Amino acid sequence: MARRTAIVATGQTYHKSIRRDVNGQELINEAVVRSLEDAQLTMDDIDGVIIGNMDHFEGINYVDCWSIDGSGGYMKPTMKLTTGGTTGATLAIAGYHMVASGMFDKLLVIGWEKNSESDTTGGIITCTDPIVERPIVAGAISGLACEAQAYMHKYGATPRDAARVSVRDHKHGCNNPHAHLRLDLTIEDVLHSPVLADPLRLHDMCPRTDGACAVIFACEGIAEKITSAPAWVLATANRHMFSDYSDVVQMASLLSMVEASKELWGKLGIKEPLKKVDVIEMYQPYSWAGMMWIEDMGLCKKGEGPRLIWDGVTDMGGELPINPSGGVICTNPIGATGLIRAAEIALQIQGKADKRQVPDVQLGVSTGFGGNWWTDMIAFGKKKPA
Amino acid sequence: MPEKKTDLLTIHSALDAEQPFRWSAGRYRSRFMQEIRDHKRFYGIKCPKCGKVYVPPKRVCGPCFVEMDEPVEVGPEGEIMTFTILRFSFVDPETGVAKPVPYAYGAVKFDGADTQLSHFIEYEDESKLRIGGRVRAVFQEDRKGSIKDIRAFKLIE
Amino acid sequence: MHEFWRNVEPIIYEGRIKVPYSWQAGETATYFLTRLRDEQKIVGKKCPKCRKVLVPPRKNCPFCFVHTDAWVELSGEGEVETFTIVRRGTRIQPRKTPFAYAVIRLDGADTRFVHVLGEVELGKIKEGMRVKPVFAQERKGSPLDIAYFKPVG
Amino acid sequence: MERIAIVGVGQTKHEARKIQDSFADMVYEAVKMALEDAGMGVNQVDNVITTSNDFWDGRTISSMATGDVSGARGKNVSCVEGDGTFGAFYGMTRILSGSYGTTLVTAYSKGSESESPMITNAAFDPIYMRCLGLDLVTACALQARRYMKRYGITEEQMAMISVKNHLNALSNPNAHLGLKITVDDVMKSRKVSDPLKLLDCSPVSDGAACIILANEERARKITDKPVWVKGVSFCADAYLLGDRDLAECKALEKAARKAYGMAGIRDPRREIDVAEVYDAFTYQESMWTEGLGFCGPGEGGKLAVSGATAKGGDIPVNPSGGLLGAHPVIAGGLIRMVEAVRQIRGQAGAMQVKDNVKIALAHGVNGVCGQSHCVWLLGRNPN
Repeated sequence: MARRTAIVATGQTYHKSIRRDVNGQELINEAVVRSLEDAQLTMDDIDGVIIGNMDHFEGINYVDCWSIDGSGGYMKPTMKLTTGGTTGATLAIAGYHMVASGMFDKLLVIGWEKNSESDTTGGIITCTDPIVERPIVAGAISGLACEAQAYMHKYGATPRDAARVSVRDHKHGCNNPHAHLRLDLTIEDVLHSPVLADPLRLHDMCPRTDGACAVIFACEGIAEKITSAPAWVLATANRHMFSDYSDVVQMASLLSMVEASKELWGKLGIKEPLKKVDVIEMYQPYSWAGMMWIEDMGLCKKGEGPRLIWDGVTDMGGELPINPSGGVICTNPIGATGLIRAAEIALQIQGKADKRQVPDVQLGVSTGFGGNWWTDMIAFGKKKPA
Repeated sequence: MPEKKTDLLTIHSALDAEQPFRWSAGRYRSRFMQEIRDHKRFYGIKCPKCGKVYVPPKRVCGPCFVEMDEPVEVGPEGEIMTFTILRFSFVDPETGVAKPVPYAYGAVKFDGADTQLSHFIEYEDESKLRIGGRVRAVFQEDRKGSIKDIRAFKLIE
Repeated sequence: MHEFWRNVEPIIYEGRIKVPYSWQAGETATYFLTRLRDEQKIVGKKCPKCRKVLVPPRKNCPFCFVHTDAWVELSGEGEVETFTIVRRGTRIQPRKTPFAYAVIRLDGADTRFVHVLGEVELGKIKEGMRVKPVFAQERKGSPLDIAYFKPVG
Repeated sequence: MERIAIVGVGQTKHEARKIQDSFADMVYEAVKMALEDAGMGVNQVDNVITTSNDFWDGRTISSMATGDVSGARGKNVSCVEGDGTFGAFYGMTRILSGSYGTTLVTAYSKGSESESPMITNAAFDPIYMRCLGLDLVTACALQARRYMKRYGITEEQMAMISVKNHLNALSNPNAHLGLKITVDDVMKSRKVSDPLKLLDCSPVSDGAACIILANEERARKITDKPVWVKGVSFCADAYLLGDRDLAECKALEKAARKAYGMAGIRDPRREIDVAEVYDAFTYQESMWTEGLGFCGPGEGGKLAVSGATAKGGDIPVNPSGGLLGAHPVIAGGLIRMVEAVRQIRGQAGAMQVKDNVKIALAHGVNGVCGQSHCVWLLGRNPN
């Protein structure tokens, strides 16, 4: 029978645009040490290490082997997973399966990126097909801009609506000491920031960040000894469809979110996620996604996203706060970002989110985004699943 | 720790450092690009199960997980499904140099195709660019069997 | 297979990945590399738990997962533990073939140091040979500030 | 541990260069073969694990290229970056976690499309090591000399491994480099980095492999020849070359010990009927047979010339020809598992070591000089 599995501890670096004082292994070590302190464990207690980042941002091959100096994986099972932007969520999902399977009792899961070490857009472009797409593609930003244009065209949303999402997340980010950006922006600040690719402006976009996140997964029986409030994994779902960018036809809605959320809510028996879910940490690399993808997630009907945002439903204090940590618009060390989302939900469930704590969180969801408009979702609960 | 605070070192990759590759386009994309190079024509491939026409063509229809075979000529005209105008320059990993801006980039669905080929869109007047706009490919004079044989798509007035 | 897709002249795209990288050395590696550059000295760092002197130095000991503390200055001399004479050249090697890489046990260090041998008759290299570093004229804070190790005496 | 079985296997013909195939075309062949082997439709696959390497493919998010052809559409999917044996481990835990009944695992590489010294040089630390220009071959040459000098193993003994594996590869229709050669041919082959000569080194090939795992209940419905997972473990040693004694493989010893413990194996030499190990170079087969406990430390050379590891020997090693016979990089370890399954099923044709193979070992490696090892024990009977 599957073993119930929980996140019992988390550790994050203080994410910054550049960490000149540490190399990649030392950045990883910082997060790992903090997670061990949070769990009151030592590296000897850890049975295995899984780690992920995106290779071409640091230009290091076989990172599972290279990272041993910082990850603590010496003479332990060590493995690397990578799936682009969704890497962090892929790692969290792997953390769940590896422990629930009985093969590990206490597993250390690490996501990291030092985006300052390369030109991020130049690096991300290498994800495209080298023959048909790469010679002409214009980076992740252009793809997102095309999606926003299609949504604007179909549902009449405006850059001002998008700015409201950005203002929300920047405000939330001010409560998060780990956030890379902590700017209390106004709608006008966002609208007047330089346009990168129509209709996206600078403050609609996420920054480039150096950061690492380490999370410890443990099985039932051990999790309860490590923490009084394990964040139990209730369900996971992901879709990484479309091998070719030319297939990503549905530009005004995120098809992978539609499919993954349908599976996740089905597994949880939830008909109305807006009512049942207490907090969401969404991998939302740009403001427009904050309106579009919550529709695809089933929080409201298509085209109603902007209204939900303007009504404050997703603000702190609203019915369903989204991105209390400030989210990806405040912090984006790409390989760690999906795992930071899971870690932040664990902090919410454990009541350890300090100034960004949403009161009485019973059910939280973290997501991952990346690749050819892929989506990963994980649901965490305070109550141990039956 | 070090007595005097030296400024922290950064190790730079050599200027000419690069990883060379020789990627095979594969049978389906090779034929696609030869048709563009030799006849300025566009070909997709049709799924026997769901009827979807993929441009560029490939071996397997993802949703149906079946092998495809039937070539279908598409275009020459198409429709802008979505687009953007790039105003921010970045390093192009092919050349290691920043690409000059502004330029338009968008997804074009050929008449008869079900997927969309993304490419540059050339324009004189920015305001004329819109979703649904009708376009036609403009070709390089000297074509070499690369996706860049299409110089860009241009709006049909 | 439809005739259209048969005996197609395979198109090959000769491309490259040319992303500029700038790796931050961090405080520990900066100290090691600047001592090479400025004082032609090889330093290691000691782990308080296993008492190993790590060369090159690391901020935390990979074996014990604790922070290293004491800096240790080494004479730079050592002995060859193993070596290889490289015959097939590649674009990224620092010297023309044939040349030798060696794993060197530096006096006072507990981990081995890998570098290039120079000013040596390749046929004469053998395990246990005593070697010492020869520093480059022009040094810029890189492991290649040591041009090579050559036999002692 | 709930019982898990391999119910389907597939692999392409591995070649120097598959110039007509894209990554997707190549992987689809292996996936189609594995589904046909298992008699399964793609809708019976509950989830998919691809294994690939962004550096070798020249494409970050390399999993993007082969997701659809691995049958991932509409399914949960993930990607392990490293040897296929590591991907298969994660694929197995996705079943043991109770989330899925079957997992399809793919692994592939096109070694012909990049310059391998550049790709493997990128595995060295960018601050301390990369500028030295080392790559997998020159680093392994350091290991070869250290190991052979420590135990007095000769180049001629290692050449026997090359003779054996290239000969075995002749009877393997999927192999890239079957050759009928002598020790003398090996000794006279072009020097690459002493003591490694051309015929001591595995080629770099294009190819793909696929296996399908299932829990016991599904396995018994799918096939009457399930191959059971008896034990599996993986382990990583220190990273910098100088942080290890290159003559030792402690990580392999630890992984093997754990996997043998799970499989209830006390005397590996006697209880294992056939082993497919990761012979990227001749000296590595010798070292890994020691790490796996088939002989004592330093006795790999004697074992190689004793005939014990030949097809008719008491511990046949790499009857498929191993990596020396075909080395599509990331698929290297998964192909070992495919060959182990065929031996247990008695379907290895001219490579079959004997008809009643009960226990087979498959082994994969990540990193330089065998830093990280994954050991699988597969068996004919569930208990």
